[in-house]
Amino acid sequence: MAISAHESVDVGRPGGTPPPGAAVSQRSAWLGQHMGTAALAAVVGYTIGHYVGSSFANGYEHVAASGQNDVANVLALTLAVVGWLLGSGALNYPMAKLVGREPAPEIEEKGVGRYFRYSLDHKVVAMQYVIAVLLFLFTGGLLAMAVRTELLSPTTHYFGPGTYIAIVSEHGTVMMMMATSVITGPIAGWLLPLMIGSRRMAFPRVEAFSLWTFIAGYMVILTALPFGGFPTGWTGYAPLQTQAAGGMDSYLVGFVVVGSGMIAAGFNIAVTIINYRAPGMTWSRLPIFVWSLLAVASLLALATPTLATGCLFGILDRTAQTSFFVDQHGGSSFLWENLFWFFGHPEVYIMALPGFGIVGEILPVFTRKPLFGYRVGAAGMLGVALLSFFVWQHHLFQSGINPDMRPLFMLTTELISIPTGFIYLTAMGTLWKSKIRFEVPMLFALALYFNFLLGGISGVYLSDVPVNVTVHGSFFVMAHFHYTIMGGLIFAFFGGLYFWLPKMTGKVMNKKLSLIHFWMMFIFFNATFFPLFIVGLLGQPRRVFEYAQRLQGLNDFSTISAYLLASSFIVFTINFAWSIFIDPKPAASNPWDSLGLEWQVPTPVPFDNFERIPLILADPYHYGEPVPTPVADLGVPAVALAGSGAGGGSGPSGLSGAVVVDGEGRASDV
Amino acid sequence: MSRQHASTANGASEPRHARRVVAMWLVASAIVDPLFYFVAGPHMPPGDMTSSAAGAQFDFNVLTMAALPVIVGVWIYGAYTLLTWRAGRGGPDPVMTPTSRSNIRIQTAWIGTTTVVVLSAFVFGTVELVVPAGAGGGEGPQPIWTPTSKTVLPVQVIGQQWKFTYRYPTYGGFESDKLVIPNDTTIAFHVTSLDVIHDFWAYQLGVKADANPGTDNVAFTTTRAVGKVTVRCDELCGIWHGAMYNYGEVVPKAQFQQWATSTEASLASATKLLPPFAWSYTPSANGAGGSFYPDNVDAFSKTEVYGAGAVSAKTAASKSS
Amino acid sequence: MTRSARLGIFSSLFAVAIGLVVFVSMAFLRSEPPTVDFATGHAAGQPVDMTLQTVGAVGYGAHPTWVSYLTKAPDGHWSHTTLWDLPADTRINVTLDEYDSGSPLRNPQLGRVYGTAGNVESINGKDVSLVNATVGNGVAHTFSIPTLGVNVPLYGVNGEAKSFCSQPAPCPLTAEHNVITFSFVTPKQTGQYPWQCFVPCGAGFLYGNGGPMQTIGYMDGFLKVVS
Amino acid sequence: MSDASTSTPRLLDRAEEAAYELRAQEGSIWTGSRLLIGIVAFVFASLAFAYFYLRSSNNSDLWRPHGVTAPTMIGAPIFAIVVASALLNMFGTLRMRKGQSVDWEVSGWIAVGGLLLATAMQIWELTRLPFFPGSSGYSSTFIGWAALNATLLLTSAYWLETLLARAIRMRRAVSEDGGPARSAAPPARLFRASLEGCSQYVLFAAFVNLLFWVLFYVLV
Repeated sequence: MAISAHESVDVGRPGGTPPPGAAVSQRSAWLGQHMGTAALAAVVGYTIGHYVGSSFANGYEHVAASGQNDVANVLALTLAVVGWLLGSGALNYPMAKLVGREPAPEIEEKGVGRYFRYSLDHKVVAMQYVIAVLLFLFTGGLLAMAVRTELLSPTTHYFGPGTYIAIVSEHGTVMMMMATSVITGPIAGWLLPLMIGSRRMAFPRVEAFSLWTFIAGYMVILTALPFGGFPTGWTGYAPLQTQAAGGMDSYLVGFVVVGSGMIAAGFNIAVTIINYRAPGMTWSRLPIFVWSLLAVASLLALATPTLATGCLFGILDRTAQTSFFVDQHGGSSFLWENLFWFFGHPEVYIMALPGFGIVGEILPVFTRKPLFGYRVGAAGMLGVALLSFFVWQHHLFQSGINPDMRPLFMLTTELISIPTGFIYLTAMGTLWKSKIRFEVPMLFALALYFNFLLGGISGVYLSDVPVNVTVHGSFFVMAHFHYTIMGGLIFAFFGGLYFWLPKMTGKVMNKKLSLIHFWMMFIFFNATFFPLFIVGLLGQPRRVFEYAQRLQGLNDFSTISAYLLASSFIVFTINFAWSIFIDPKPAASNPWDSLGLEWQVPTPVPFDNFERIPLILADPYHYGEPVPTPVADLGVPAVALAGSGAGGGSGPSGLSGAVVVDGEGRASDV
Repeated sequence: MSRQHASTANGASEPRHARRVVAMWLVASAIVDPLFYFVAGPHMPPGDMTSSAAGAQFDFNVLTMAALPVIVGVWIYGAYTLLTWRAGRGGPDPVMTPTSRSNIRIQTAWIGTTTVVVLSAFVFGTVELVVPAGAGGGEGPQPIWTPTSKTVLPVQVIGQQWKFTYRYPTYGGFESDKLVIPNDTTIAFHVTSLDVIHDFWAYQLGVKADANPGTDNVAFTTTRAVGKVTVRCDELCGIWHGAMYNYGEVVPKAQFQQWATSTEASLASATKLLPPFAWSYTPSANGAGGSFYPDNVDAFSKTEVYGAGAVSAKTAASKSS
Repeated sequence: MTRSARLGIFSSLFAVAIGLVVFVSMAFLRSEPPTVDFATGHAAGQPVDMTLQTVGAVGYGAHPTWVSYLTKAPDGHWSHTTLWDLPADTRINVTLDEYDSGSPLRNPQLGRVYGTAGNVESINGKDVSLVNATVGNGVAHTFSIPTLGVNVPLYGVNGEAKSFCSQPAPCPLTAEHNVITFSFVTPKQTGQYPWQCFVPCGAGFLYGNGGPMQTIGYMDGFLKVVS
Repeated sequence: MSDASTSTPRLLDRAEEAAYELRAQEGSIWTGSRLLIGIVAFVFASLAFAYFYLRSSNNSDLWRPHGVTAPTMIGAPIFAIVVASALLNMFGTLRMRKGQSVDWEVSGWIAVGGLLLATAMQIWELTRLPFFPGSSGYSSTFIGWAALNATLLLTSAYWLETLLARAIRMRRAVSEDGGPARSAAPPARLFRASLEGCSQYVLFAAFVNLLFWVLFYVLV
């Protein structure tokens, strides 16, 4: 057995704890670095960068003629981000390393102040992520309201056309940046170690780095509007990109910044899953959410570098005047399209898969049944992740690139619906002959299946090249990906929040407000986006400020629904502020009677997560057994007995000796 | 196995859930599919004005015929399970059975069915792409799926920020703001751009092709009926992307002939100023009013140039001001 | 901290957020150049006279180096804008003083004059229906309303001329310029009709189509046709 | 529970927990450094894609007009220095495995110097180009390569330097049980795991330099 195997390896200092080595002295809680110093350093960095950029590039002929100094913009933004990291303390350890220092031990921080610091506690980072992600989401949502407002009328305009395009682009980019981290940041950051029985993420500094670059990216992309916006949409197609106003620099730098955060997050998640699973957490016992994270992490780590490189080329085109994307100087307008979509398509699965993972966790709890087809579900996620690297040209079916490859890309794209179908198989199998409790997280999970069905099937139309001729680049596409990303990922995100917030914060959300939020969001989401399928089929291209008069009725219906959809988020915000901050009510330790490992630890979760490294005994889906198999031996009495209808049953630790475990090796043998 | 626990709630024997669901699904599918095909199908976009539009409409309808049973199936299944086994009904707790974790037969059947559906969709899509010569989509400079018709009318579509113009190489290469094409004719649209990427979307024609600078993107279609055509730009190209549309017409052959020859004559003096017709052009990457790239950067290739390179006077002007 | 204190903090944060949103959307995103009103007080059936000028560089404001159109308001003062309220179904007589130097056209098709009365423009008193941009001073800008099928190429001035306008806009009549007149008829259907220049005159931008070419108030605008 | 046979899974005791976590850390460094190579490989794969894409499409006949190349007299030394540094460091690492940590320290410092020199030369080369950045596809991709390569070499040098500095600082603490090369103390074990990954990374950097040396200077 594996346990004996690892007993035999040389144990550094029997009975001792690992010495921290030459530790960097701990900074004072009051005088240390925090968000304020980070912002200050960012401003200083921005000023320096802008000054340097202006001083040597203002004389360039094209800068003098256009009055637009992209060199200064890029330098200012880059140095602002560097300053932000420096001021936050992100670079303390990397710099201390240069003189050979060991990392400081991760000590527990107390108080509200820790949420404003470069914290190494994955639970603090995750809560920072929750706020950051919501900020991102609501900013993008407000921009969406602006977009819908403009589309109230086909010919009279609320915004100028340039402003409108800038708003559309800003909305798309903000939302895409947000969506890459909406689950991997807050929810996975909080829960991944708990779900695999670990006390920490593998690289806490990398975890924190991903958060702070994420926030930096948010601020960088917001500077696009004062810089004049950018007219390319989130896809940033060159050569329009090369021609665009100064806001384009924010887009390019912002994607490099957010991209490095994405790479860091994916890297950390993958390494943690591979190495930090508790003894007994075999691959076949991994919660389905962790499987989805593994798939997502590999996509984040491997697809994002292409985006960052493409953005670097874009920056060089705009500042050093290279010609990567300019045909007349030996470049190619197709090059960006290829680089971007090679990242861009895995990106959309980065946004879909964690949602699948979350609903896969929620469903068994509220049906009191094991997850049906667990292996198929996990295989489906890996299959989607793998296939997503081979489909990017389906975005370019009408572009004139490689027409001979179209059947191939049609095939790979349609093949993705097979592993995606597994997700439905697991859900439908789990629902069969179950006992369904319509709690708020369950409603969100079911809504995902409803929305994603329409989103996924409309994707088949898009993958079919002949039909794609009509629907490509129209509102049909727009409705399609809002159904998959918002209808899938964002619903899963809120489902996950309602599900895990009692554990994360120790407080309960108000149920009535939560239900109002859900029903408003579900109804008006569909009312907003379903008409847009029709609008697209009737010939309205994306990102236009003028459209056919006959489509005004549908557009107005969509706009009004969008306003109501937005108001559902106001309900959420009030609920969140009220229940978590203003008038908190303590939550039970395991309010949903889940068998998941993360629910077996006390609330609030201790700094080290687990008093003892747990011994995993089973997967967390043993519902419907007279005496449910406990998920793990925690070494201490479990805080709650799992399984609502399961009657007695002794505490998990009492059972451990009696359970026969199959012979699979301990997980962390690498 | 599961049935032995199921009858505890009300004493009655467990209904045959699976049969009920399947029966409901079959009935619903048998209703919605023909209903869609015969009632809505003929009106589905983009109509049937051309071969590619009709093809897109047919393909859309076929895909919908396949999709509707899937959607209806999931809905019926979902509604049935949610209503039948909701906790509020006070039914028995589910009990772990050998099949509640996995069921090889169901899983195999599911995978098999989805694979067959997906592969059929692929085969269908490929046939519908290849046989009608690219189905109206842009096929790049060297189309591999070409129409069988011997007489093809080439029309060059030139996108620029922010309008489309149309050149007719077989009529002296005149350039028009309006797209006019003859009925019952196979048209080859040669789509190109003078600056950034645009996309030529002739909605009623079922034609869509990106306009890339320096690239000739060819799309074929065969007109079948006369009528108005809306052309929109379908790739974000800057501030006036939303206003980059115009209208065209499919007219009877004789009328087209008359229009083309008279326009050729009336535009003759303007046509002389145009660069000689070419399948793609290499516009200067620099604008009229001063350069993006310095002027001494390498000369361009020998393909036809829209816009001359002489910008020095203009540069001087903008400098002096 | 008491519950009401926390409530107070969150309410004020919420209020600040809403205030910020309103400010950004109203004061920043909706800011645009002023609209010159040619419609109010217009007698039905009478033509509207409109005077414009194009300059090689505005000389002031956020983008002093950009080319621009300017509009003379009915009260006689020059306004840096391209937005006009115009009465529907009315003949507009445009007098345009062109102060910028010209160049060849990217698409020489735009040398044709069309959509104006008689499909001609008058350049310094001479009726012209086609401008060859490769000879003489070339074309500086065009005045084009794509949705109404109007296109007027604006013949350029000699950029080397001694009296070439090099002062902040508006340029004086003493500077080298071409006087271009034409007229067109506004449509019956009210609404906002985009108009633009088709000469890639955004200096220092790729393809010359950035900057002023993509900014309302410089080389783009709207005819706001009102009843 | 404590008397369970070794074949029965049971909780780890405190000492085993420490060992377990140390092994997890070591494993993380191992996995992480390989994944890092994968990440960087995708960066340079994107560059290679751009290279081949622009080269094969040769738009406006401007892939590489007039046969200009970047100055070989600068490019060749950069390539040679990087490969030599990587091999030297690899040699040092092998000696380290045999317990000769001083050998590695010497070769490592030389390698750091080499990598920094190569970085500086790569940047300096940008000021010595016989072409304008936007004059051709070749010129553009070359600028992209120079920027990426300078970053790659700098990060390699950084990683190696941190390890060398750590080895010095650690020397006294672990001198009793065999020094950094042999010590069973957790910091030493993590150090060796990191060194293993770093050496692979530097070798990878050398491989990337070899590949693009061929593309930009040889196969023109």
